[in-house]
Amino acid sequence: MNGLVLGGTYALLGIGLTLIFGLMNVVNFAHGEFYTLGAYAAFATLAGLGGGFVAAVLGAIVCGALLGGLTERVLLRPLRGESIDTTMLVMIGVWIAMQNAELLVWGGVAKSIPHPFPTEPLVLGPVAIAPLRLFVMALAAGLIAASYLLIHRTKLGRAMRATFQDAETAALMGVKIARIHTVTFAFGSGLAAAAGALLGPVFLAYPSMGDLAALKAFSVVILGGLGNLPGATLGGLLLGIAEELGAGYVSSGYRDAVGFVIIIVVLLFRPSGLFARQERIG
Amino acid sequence: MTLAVRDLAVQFGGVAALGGVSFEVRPGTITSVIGPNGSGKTTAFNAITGYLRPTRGAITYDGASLAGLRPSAIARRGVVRTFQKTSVFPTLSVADNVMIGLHLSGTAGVVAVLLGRRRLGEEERRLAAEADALVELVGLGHRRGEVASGLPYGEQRLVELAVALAARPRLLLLDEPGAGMTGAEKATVSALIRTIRGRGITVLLVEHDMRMVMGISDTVVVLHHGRVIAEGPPAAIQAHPEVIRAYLGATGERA
Amino acid sequence: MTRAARVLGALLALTLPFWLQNPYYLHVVIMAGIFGVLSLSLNLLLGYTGQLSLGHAAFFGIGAYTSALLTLSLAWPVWPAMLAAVALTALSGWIIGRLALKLRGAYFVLVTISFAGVVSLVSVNWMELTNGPLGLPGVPAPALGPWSLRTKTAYYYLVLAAVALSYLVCARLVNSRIGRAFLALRENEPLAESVGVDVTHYLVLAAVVSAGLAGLGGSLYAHYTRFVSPEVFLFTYTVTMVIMVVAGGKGTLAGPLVGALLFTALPEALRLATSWQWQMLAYGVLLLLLVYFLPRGIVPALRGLRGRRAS
Amino acid sequence: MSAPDGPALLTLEDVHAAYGPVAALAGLDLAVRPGELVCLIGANGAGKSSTLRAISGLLRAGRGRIVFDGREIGGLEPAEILRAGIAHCPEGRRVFPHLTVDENLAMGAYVRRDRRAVTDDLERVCEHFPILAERRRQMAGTLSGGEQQMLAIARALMARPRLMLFDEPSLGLAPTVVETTFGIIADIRRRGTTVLMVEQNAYLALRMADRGYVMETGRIVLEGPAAELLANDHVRRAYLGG
Amino acid sequence: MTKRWAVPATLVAAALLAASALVEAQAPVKIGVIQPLSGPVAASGNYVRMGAEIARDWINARGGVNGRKLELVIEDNKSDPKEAASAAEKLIVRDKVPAIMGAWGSSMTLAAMPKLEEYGVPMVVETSSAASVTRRGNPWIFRISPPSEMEALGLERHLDKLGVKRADFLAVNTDWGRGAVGAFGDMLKKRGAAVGAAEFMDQAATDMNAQITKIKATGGDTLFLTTAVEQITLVLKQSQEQRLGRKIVTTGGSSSPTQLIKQAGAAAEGSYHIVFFMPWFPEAMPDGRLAKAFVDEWGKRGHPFEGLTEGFRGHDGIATIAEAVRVAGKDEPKAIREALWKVSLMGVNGPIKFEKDGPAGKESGQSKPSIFVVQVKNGKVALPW
Repeated sequence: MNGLVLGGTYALLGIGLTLIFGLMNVVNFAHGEFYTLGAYAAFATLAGLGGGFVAAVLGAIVCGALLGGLTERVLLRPLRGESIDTTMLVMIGVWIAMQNAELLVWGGVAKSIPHPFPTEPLVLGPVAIAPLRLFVMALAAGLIAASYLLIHRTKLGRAMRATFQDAETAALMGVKIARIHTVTFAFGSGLAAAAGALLGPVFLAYPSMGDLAALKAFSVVILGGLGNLPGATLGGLLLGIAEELGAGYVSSGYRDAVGFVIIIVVLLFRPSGLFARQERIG
Repeated sequence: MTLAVRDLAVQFGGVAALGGVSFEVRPGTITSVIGPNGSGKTTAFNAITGYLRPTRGAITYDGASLAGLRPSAIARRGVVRTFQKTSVFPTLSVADNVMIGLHLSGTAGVVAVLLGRRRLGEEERRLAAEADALVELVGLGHRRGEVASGLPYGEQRLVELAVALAARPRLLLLDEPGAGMTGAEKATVSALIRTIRGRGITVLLVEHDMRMVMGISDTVVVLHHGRVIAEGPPAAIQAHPEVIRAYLGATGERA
Repeated sequence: MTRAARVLGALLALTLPFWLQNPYYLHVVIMAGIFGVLSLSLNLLLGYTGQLSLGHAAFFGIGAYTSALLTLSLAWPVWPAMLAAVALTALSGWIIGRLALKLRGAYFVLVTISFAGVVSLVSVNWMELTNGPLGLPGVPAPALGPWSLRTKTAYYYLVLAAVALSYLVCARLVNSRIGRAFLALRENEPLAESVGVDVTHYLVLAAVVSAGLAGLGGSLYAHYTRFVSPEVFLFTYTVTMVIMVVAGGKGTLAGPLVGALLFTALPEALRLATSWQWQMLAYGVLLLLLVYFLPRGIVPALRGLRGRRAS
Repeated sequence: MSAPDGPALLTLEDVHAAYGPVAALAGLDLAVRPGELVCLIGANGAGKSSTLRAISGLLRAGRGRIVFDGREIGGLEPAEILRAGIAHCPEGRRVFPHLTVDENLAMGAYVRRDRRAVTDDLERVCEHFPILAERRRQMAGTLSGGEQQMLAIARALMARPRLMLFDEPSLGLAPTVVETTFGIIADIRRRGTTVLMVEQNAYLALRMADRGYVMETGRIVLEGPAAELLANDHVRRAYLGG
Repeated sequence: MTKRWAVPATLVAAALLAASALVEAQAPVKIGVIQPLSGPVAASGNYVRMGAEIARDWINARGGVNGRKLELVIEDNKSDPKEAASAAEKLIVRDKVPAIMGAWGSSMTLAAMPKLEEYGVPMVVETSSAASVTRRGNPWIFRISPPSEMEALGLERHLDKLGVKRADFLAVNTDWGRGAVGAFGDMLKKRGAAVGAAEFMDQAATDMNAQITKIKATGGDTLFLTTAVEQITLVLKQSQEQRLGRKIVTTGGSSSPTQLIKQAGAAAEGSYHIVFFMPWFPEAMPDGRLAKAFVDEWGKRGHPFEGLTEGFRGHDGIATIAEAVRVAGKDEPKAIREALWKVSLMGVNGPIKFEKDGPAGKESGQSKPSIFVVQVKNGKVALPW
């Protein structure tokens, strides 16, 4: 059950990253920082402005998307066409700068994000779950569904998919590729921020919280296959559950090894991801 | 018999790119494969040189099967190719491009390199001289030190040819060597191909320019929709009704 | 570089301890040297074969732990332990190479990250072997006959020799037929294969040498700081190496050394220049600016500048 | 079929373009008059596709002028050129494989704002291409080569262009499908859309075109009425296998 | 220079020398501080820094040490041992500090220690709990924080009141967590209590449900919890969600019950905490007036109340070094080390006086701090008995 709560947020992180990674071929090391940003934005909304939880998540998404879009527009767009290492280095720079800026603004003390739910767990037969976690799960599911709708049912989503499949032809259709890149980056960052806003109240918000989250996101992307949305969703859930089981049955110290081992095994034996269609050779 | 292709078939997904092709290349000849774009010529090249695994069929060279070998292993047996899309080592100089082509001529191993053995220097000098000769052969002596990707299209194709020749092929597969060249450049390439054959290298050629094909080939193989529809000397091919139909199209035939 | 500049540089390197009276600066230079070895090692893979390994901290850490464990638990002398560290990391490089080098680009990157992650977790959790998070204190300093190389000056020369050796290994490889094969794989893999370059063989070779050098760096680090803990596997070490290589200029021999010197000195300079709150932030921003203005690195940019002036 | 007279709809004057340092177009001159069907032939690598890419804005022209309908379009973004009325049906069809047929068609109308008219056009196009009408919810990647070609053409039509660029419409298609495709192109032209076509099957192309251009290494080496080119010795030898 | 000018020049030079000597006397006494100010444990490091600054300001307000002002040179070790060593090197060699306080975590302290020996500069260790810090034979180490064994002994006298029959452990997987599990386990076994599961968690882990599930299965009555306050919050919350139903005792003194009440809410109810400072009841501390003054000053500066349980160490560490400088009469490393053996002062925690620990001839100093237990009752921190 906890696996599902984690898995849902992993999926959000993964969807965001897989879009950015798949479309722009940018190894986005700063992805975790947008997650952190989301958690702090939620903290600011809930503790500072006294808004509701849903408002906090929305606020986080807006913050993440704005800063993500800005990052792409200002830092990545001029470097288009440079090698993957160069853009990666830029994202490393963003990662370091953002994390330390967060430290500067919020201090190193972990913030507990207040939430309006009772802490007493709900007991449904053999399963006990905190209402907050239930709510987080529902909201994550809702956001995943919303992402699907955006990607599959809107003109913008169609243009994103078209660009993903064949950027040049999409340009021929009049799609402004640079703008799609900005929007995709903003969208992916917004989702990461949403994940942060959702998990923040379950756990805590602190400046280095994004590092582990970024790693999980990468695992999810690999598990699902690059640019594969359903893959990222399933991959996220699977990773959440696998970690829960791995920690329960193997050793809690190796909990985070589960993700790594999954990456290695999947890449060595099924490089296109667990759920990817077999790609055409040649 | 140098190269023998038997019932070669390649499928991409559900689409058959090659549907059972057989042909042979005799030693010391220039054999051309022609056919409209998309008829499977490059696919055949890729299958022969190990870049893709055929769905079925046999490829033998000098009596030994090439099936399942990596491209580098096939090159080591003397079967070397060029690519349809210009393919050089882009940021390296022309001379360095050719030096890489000479890879198999070098013998230096890790230990020798790390210890800096004296004979290495000699080998390097020998290879450099060989590279120079090849650069001259394709007529790029004046471009020796320039970065390959900065050369005009036609000259890049010549670099490619020099790189392939450096690998000391016994069978050279050329994929559209004349593409994108001016008439004069094409004539140079044609002459070069003849020179190459003169050195005892068998040539298998894919080319669109009919003048070039008809001018230098000993044998022409015509592919259409993944099948061989004709094979023979140029004159016979030009008169072949099915070839004319394939080239001029069904509409043309009826008109 | 002209011959005179080279001789001058070598002279400066050889006499540096006499100029730098302050051992703190010497310490910075020694760390730069250790990272120079690491950057040269990473550059072999990243700059010459075009394969980005983000698991390089694993080789660094394995080298450090091998050296520390052999000298502490089995009481080996330092020099054989150092050799063993190089050998063991080279072996792990071979294994990773065999397994992972059929993957390319982002996929290879992620496998190497994961490999480093697993090794790091093992170092924390395998208490019996590694003493877990407590680390291994008291790693001995190397000795040359009766003389212990404990002093900074002595260790400086040891590191300098290691840098020179690594540089020599890289230079010889790169300027040979083997280096050309590396380059060929980076530039155009199908074409390289078509002229007989065996992809697997050369990529694995690059991985082995690169890992071995990283192991050397790890061993040097262990005997210098004389304390090894699981933090050596931190991802930040890999990130630091990547920054040094890419910012210095990947695919050049001098680039990684320039990068190592600059990015070891930079955090220390920031320590002096500004209060701790701003140090890392400034570091991130400076890195961004550097990449933004010199996306191909410092050494290629300098070369371009000189080329333009010459023409 | 005779070429209508009048001022040119599209003119290229001394156009140069390059991929990095490699020149693709080296002083190209070309004109297409309204209502014409012009074909551009030449060997692989001669720069035919680059010409179309320069017109539709995918390849930035370094020098020279590209004028469409009296307006300089060189240097504009592809989206603006499309809005000006030039649609480009690319080589190898390039349908979006993981988009449905409907979505592919919708992409064709991406720059259009008139939603109602787009819906109407969608219906009209489907009437025109009954094969597509049957497969509207199917992923484009699962269509056969011929069906993909129909889709690519239909998609380009969704932009309501005044000039259509076709790049190798016969590439890799079975002869009967080539015939159908060319029939459709002729039909498009009959309905008043001007066509500039690049085609390797020079014979077929010249037979249906009004005028033709022959390209070599980035410039025009020969031009004239299609019938004349068909009879030209140089053309016959180089491109017609005769 | 002609002869005519020689005399005045000499005079001027002498005057300059004298002036500089005067300035020298007025130059501040520098004390190096190495703390984790960024990275995962940045919060704690910053609290210690704040405490250290209070000590500095108080001492300077009283006229400094030996008539000279105290100056802190603060370095960030980024929660990384390598950085701790680098910072020590920089402080000693560049800033020429005669003494250091640091470096919070044991792995950071251990990494910095060889530098102290190399250059001969004493360090007062304010937080690190690993036994090895004072057992390594480094004569430049003086520790005012309790190692885990000492802490366990401190709890021993409360054991009956706590009523521990069967205990489980959940600790952060660091030297500190591992050390605490060993020390408290030994103490409990000695006192005849059973020890069940010992589970560890990664420093950055946020989800401890798996560990809690395992612990739930052992059927013990008490859970000893050793980690930073962030993780304690999470464990408390998750234990409540899983209805663990144990007495929870946190060790290490970093737990800051106030923060726990704020962040974990009802989940913190009933939990016990070993602390070395009770800012809720300063009057109950050995020096009630000093403790009260410290709490007030802390509040006046707007520092968060929950930081006090860490921050006091910064004060005590700096106060100890300042006292040593006073006793030594000069700010020279060797003299300060000798003086550290002689100091006896009252800190916020209680009396500070060093005893010898470690191998003979190369002993480190270890003070024996006061240890307290508090409990969360009705959403407030209270004395349990």
